[in-house]
Amino acid sequence: MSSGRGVAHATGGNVAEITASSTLAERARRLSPTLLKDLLEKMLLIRRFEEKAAELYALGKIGGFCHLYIGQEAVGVGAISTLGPDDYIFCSYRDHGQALARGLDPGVLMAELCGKVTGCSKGKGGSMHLFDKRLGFYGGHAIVGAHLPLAAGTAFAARYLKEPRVTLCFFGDAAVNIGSFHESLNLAQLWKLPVVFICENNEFGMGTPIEKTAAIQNLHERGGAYNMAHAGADGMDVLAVREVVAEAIERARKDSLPTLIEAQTYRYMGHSMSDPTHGIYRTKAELEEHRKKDPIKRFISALETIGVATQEYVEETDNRIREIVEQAVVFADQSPEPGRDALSADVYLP
Amino acid sequence: MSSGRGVAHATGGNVAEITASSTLAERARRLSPTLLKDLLEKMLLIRRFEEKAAELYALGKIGGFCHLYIGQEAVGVGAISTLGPDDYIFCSYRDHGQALARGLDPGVLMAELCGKVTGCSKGKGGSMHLFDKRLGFYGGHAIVGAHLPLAAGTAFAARYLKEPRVTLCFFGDAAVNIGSFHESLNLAQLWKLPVVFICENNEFGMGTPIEKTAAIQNLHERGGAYNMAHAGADGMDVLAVREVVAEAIERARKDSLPTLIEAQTYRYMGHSMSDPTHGIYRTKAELEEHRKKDPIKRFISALETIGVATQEYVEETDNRIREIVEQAVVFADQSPEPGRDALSADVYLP
Amino acid sequence: MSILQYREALNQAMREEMLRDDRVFLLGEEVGAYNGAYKVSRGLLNEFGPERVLDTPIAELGFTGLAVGAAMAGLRPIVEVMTFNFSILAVDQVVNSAAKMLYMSGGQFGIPMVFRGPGGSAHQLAAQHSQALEAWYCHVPGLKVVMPSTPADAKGLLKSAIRDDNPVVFIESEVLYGLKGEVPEGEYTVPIGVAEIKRPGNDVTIIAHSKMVHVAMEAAKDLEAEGLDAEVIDPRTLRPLDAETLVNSVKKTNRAVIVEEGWPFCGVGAQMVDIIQEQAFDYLDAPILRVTGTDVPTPYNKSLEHLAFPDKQRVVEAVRRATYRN
Amino acid sequence: MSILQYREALNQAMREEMLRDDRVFLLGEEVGAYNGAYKVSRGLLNEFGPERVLDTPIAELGFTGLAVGAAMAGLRPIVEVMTFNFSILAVDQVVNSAAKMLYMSGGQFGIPMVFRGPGGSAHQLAAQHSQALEAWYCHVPGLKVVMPSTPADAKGLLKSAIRDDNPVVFIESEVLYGLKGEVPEGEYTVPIGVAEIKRPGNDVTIIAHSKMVHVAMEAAKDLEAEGLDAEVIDPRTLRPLDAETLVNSVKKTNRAVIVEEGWPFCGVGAQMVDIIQEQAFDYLDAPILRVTGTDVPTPYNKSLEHLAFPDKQRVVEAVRRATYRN
Ligand SMILES: Cc1ncc(C[n+]2csc(CCOP(=O)(O)OP(=O)(O)O)c2C)c(N)n1
Ligand SMILES: Cc1ncc(C[n+]2csc(CCOP(=O)(O)OP(=O)(O)O)c2C)c(N)n1
Ligand SMILES: [Mg+2]
Ligand SMILES: [Mg+2]
Repeated sequence: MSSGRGVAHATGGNVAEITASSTLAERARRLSPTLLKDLLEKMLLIRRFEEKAAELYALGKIGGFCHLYIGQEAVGVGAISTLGPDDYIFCSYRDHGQALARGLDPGVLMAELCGKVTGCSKGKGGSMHLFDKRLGFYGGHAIVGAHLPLAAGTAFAARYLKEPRVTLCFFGDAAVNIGSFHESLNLAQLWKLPVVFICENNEFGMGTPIEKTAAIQNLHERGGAYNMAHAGADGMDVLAVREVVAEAIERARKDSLPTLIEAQTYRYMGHSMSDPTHGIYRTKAELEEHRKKDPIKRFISALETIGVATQEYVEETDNRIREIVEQAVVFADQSPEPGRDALSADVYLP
Repeated sequence: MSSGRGVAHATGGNVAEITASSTLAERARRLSPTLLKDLLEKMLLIRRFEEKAAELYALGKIGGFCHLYIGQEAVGVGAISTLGPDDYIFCSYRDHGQALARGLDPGVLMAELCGKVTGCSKGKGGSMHLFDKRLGFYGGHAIVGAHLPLAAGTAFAARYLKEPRVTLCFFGDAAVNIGSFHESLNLAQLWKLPVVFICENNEFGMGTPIEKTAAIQNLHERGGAYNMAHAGADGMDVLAVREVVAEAIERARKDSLPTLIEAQTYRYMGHSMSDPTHGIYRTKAELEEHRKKDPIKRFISALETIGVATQEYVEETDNRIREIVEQAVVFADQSPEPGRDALSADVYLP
Repeated sequence: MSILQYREALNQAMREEMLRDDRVFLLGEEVGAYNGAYKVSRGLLNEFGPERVLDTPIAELGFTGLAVGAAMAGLRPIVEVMTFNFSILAVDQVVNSAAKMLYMSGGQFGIPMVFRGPGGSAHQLAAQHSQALEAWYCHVPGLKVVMPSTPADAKGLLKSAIRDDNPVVFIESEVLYGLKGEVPEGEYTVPIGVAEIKRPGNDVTIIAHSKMVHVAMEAAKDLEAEGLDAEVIDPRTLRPLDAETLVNSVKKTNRAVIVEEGWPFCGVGAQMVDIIQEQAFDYLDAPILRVTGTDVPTPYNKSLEHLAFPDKQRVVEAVRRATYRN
Repeated sequence: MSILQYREALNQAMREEMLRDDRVFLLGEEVGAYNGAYKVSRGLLNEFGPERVLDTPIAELGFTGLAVGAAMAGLRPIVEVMTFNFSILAVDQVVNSAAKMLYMSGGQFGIPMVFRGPGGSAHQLAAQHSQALEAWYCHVPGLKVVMPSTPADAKGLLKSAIRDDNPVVFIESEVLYGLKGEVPEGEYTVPIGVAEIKRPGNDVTIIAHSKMVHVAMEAAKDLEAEGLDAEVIDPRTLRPLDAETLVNSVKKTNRAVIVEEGWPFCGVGAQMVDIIQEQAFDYLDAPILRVTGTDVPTPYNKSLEHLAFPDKQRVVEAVRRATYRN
């Protein structure tokens, strides 16, 4: 990763190579067991939560568009693990994973998905519009690309107010083709804003492979058009994501400079719950092939290798997390719906 | 200029170096006197026409926003000299020069500026909206960046209809920061459209120097973000522009591939007739310095050097052109205004 | 007659027009390989190939502008916006390029383009994915705005729109895509600019478009039970509006209720009120009433969402008020 | 009282609010070094420095979105759009982010932002640079829309807009920038949502906003000579509209003429008609008439342009028709 005059270049042209130099286990050895376990738990929580969300969607308890994060857990968890408590996060509509990684209570999240008044957006936002101001979780935005300028905006505010807060902004691969990506990156570099743009390249925008829509191979190289530091990361490797993002966060915090990161990942489910997991745009075999690189399995086996986790520990943890998710459903189920008054509330502040 | 995998690079990083290798006179020697004289005449015509337009604006005969092309003549004339009769041209609101370079009758143009029914847009478009379908002159568009997708569109149509027509699209330096620049270039490269995007870098968007708004040094390098061939050209050298554009036109015509060109030029007048020529954003000295590199003077001295033009020839030509411009004013003056019916005509086709 | 879904009717219209005229092509997100986000373009890529059915990047402004340029060069593009929510990103090209090109070029460049996709609310799609923006497009001279409510109209009007030499904003309804209805066999079109009286009646005129037509028809049935004979009119085209049919109906019934899904302030209904009160002032026995979407961004919660849009009950109540039966 | 130009009044409002509250900042094209395309921000860069007065790239969508994000983090941005024509490029951020954020976040994120600049036509700026888009913004819940017609209102309303915790679309008029008028000395504000009766009268109510107020006032003077006593009302804020003042006036005069520069179909006047006919139906002695911009893109030619917009004569004629004097 480098910046400077002319077109900046990533350390590796191809994101797959980036973390090839050292294995996941070796890198894990350098970190504290507490941290490693926390990363694992967060990824597991997201996985189990999303599986349950899929069930509730099938039951009709969750409605609308619901975009699951299964397969991409390492990106959200790795990236968010680098933040301080005052930092800002922006997401697209595919936002459950990042919200949980940030520490949003699973019950409050499930309640939002079920449209309950106890939800983080009082049941008025739903799956695509999760917000939690105290957590610095600034949404949940459903117009592709539209939250990139917002993220530049909180970064601007931090600089303006001389606060050491950094903004982390997640978006999909297909968002790199829309105008506001371009306008936001230019503004961020021009005004030296402390923001990290992280593109979760899960290979598809709905049913269209990214090669069919972006006239460039490595998406992060688009940073070069703005002289912006940029890098790729293996998005199926939670520590790789953490490392690359940590460097970018430091650049933002210390030098007030933005970075564009591309995390290569994969989505296991359909684009949203209304779409098939495979069939038209990818084969079942292809999907299965990717599932073998599962970020959670890979991380567990690394932790087992270095003796931080045993099989029993993992099982026990998984059970505990499943129970947390069950309780989240109970909380959501038992929570009341917003009252009629809610319809016309929150349109204007007094 | 090169294309290919990864980020493409220009032959020279800095556009000023591009044509330093051989002098204007040497390059002129390789071309026919007829062509050279035609280029000179076109540039002179634009210069004299624009001077007259400024007078008519001061007299209130021309109204609205009127953006003059004085100083930039080499770009329009050099670039358009490479086109065939069926090719398409798109411009921003700063479009008089290109219209004349394309062969629009000066009287018809002046009539349009004066809002007369004999104008190329029947007096309904005005300075910013010149159109002439038969000349392939597809406007005259006043929303910054908005005509880039239109240009991709005619290029698309040419490919669709298997016609060997190429589209040439002029825009200003400040347009490289708007979303539709990004979306258009991506689409053009992705779909291999025969279009040449030519950015006339006159150093300013209204009163703001381009360094203050674009987070990159050489604007044409933004082509790299789309794997698009790109190049700089000395926009004060009509032959340099012609050469670089000719190569791009060939790439478009033969290989159906787009190019992004940046022509380094300078505007002598204010942004529009409502703006001062200097004072806030540039000094008079700076302006005078640039006037010394005048593209017309430079070209005349090259032609004199190689014996294609004498001082008498130039004077005589200039007088002839001044007379043409006078006649254009007479034509405009004597032309009728559109009738009342014109107000509600041309809103819908039957 | 055959029974078709609304989406199939639209699909047939595009297919027939593409067969009829080589210059017609379709572009948009997911319209090709994926057969369309709502499967309206199913099979078209297969039949017409990737030169005529193009999957675009997510770049509404860019690909809509590209379509306008293609239209300037003689093609007849159909632009599918995945939903009209995203049309907001493209609106500059629709308004500033498509709608004005003919005028500002002094009549040289017509833009025969159809800009289509689903508008309005669906099911719990929340604030950014549920809005009825037809009033915006109706505001703009140079555009035509068409909103069919049945499979037959969907087919006939889309064919007319594709053949029209002007830019046509064609707003479908996501919740009607599965609606079945009779569609005439063989070649036929429905003219743009002509309203349809869906149900003749004498006591009150109910005007509704798109999915609200069905709400109005249900309300009319309930009202019949109360002894109120409502005339229901579907304008089908909002711009140019068939004012004559609306005004004539009100001259007969002397009362009107206008139903629309969009927000109240400066909605399409307001314009209809303006026209009716001006042209049928002396015939009106009561103020014209409107039933509209609630003046709020759309909530996610199902019950709130339900409250946010007109339903049969609200239409019935408005009619009662308009006929002083409350 | 001091005599100020409309643009000076706006400048004072921004300056005073920037002095009063550190969180207020200004961004837009040419607002800094160039002092604003229309010199409304003159001197502000000098006084407040480049951290608080920012020249942006031409990227309306991006910098407006940036402002919304800054507002989420506690700042109070003023976004200058060079003209409202270019606001179309930013409209997604205004509608989908600014207007809906409070609602979809369940009340967590208010957006205290002012989105301002000149709207409407000026002199021969042609189709893409002359349009009055207020009806679009008025359509959207979550926004407030303010359009001052005098220097005093410009100052007082802009100060209120900057202090408002909601997104305010503040549409100025390019042709009024040079207008001089009395402005109270010292600290004062004009409340959002309150209309002003510019001229009391008994025979007809003329409602007009922004530069049309002046056209209406001239017409009222001419009408006086004909023995017609017109009441002229300037709503000043279009959303929320002070319906009460409008309706009460019509209840007194029994007749109304609404003047606006924008296009007729789904314009702001249509909504006023809707409200008045509903709330003052029994008081109306004639249909409410509208005088609007012509339903065409704006032509460049001066005489055509003149025909395209309301003038005194057309208002006078409408009043004559509304009072059955023709
Ligand atoms: C401007 C806009 N256009 C279209 C859509 C519809 N849409 C929602 S998600 C999506 C695909 C986005 O893909 P990507 O950016 O790769 O993110 P992913 O869903 O893979 O996380 C599309 C086309 C939208 N929400 N916004
Ligand atoms: C989208 C948009 N924003 C703002 C403007 C106002 N405007 C007109 S020209 C201009 C400067 C453009 O500069 P540049 O692209 O460098 O072209 P030049 O005028 O130098 O030829 C601006 C800001 C506009 N026309 N369109
Ligand atoms: Mg994706
Ligand atoms: Mg420039």
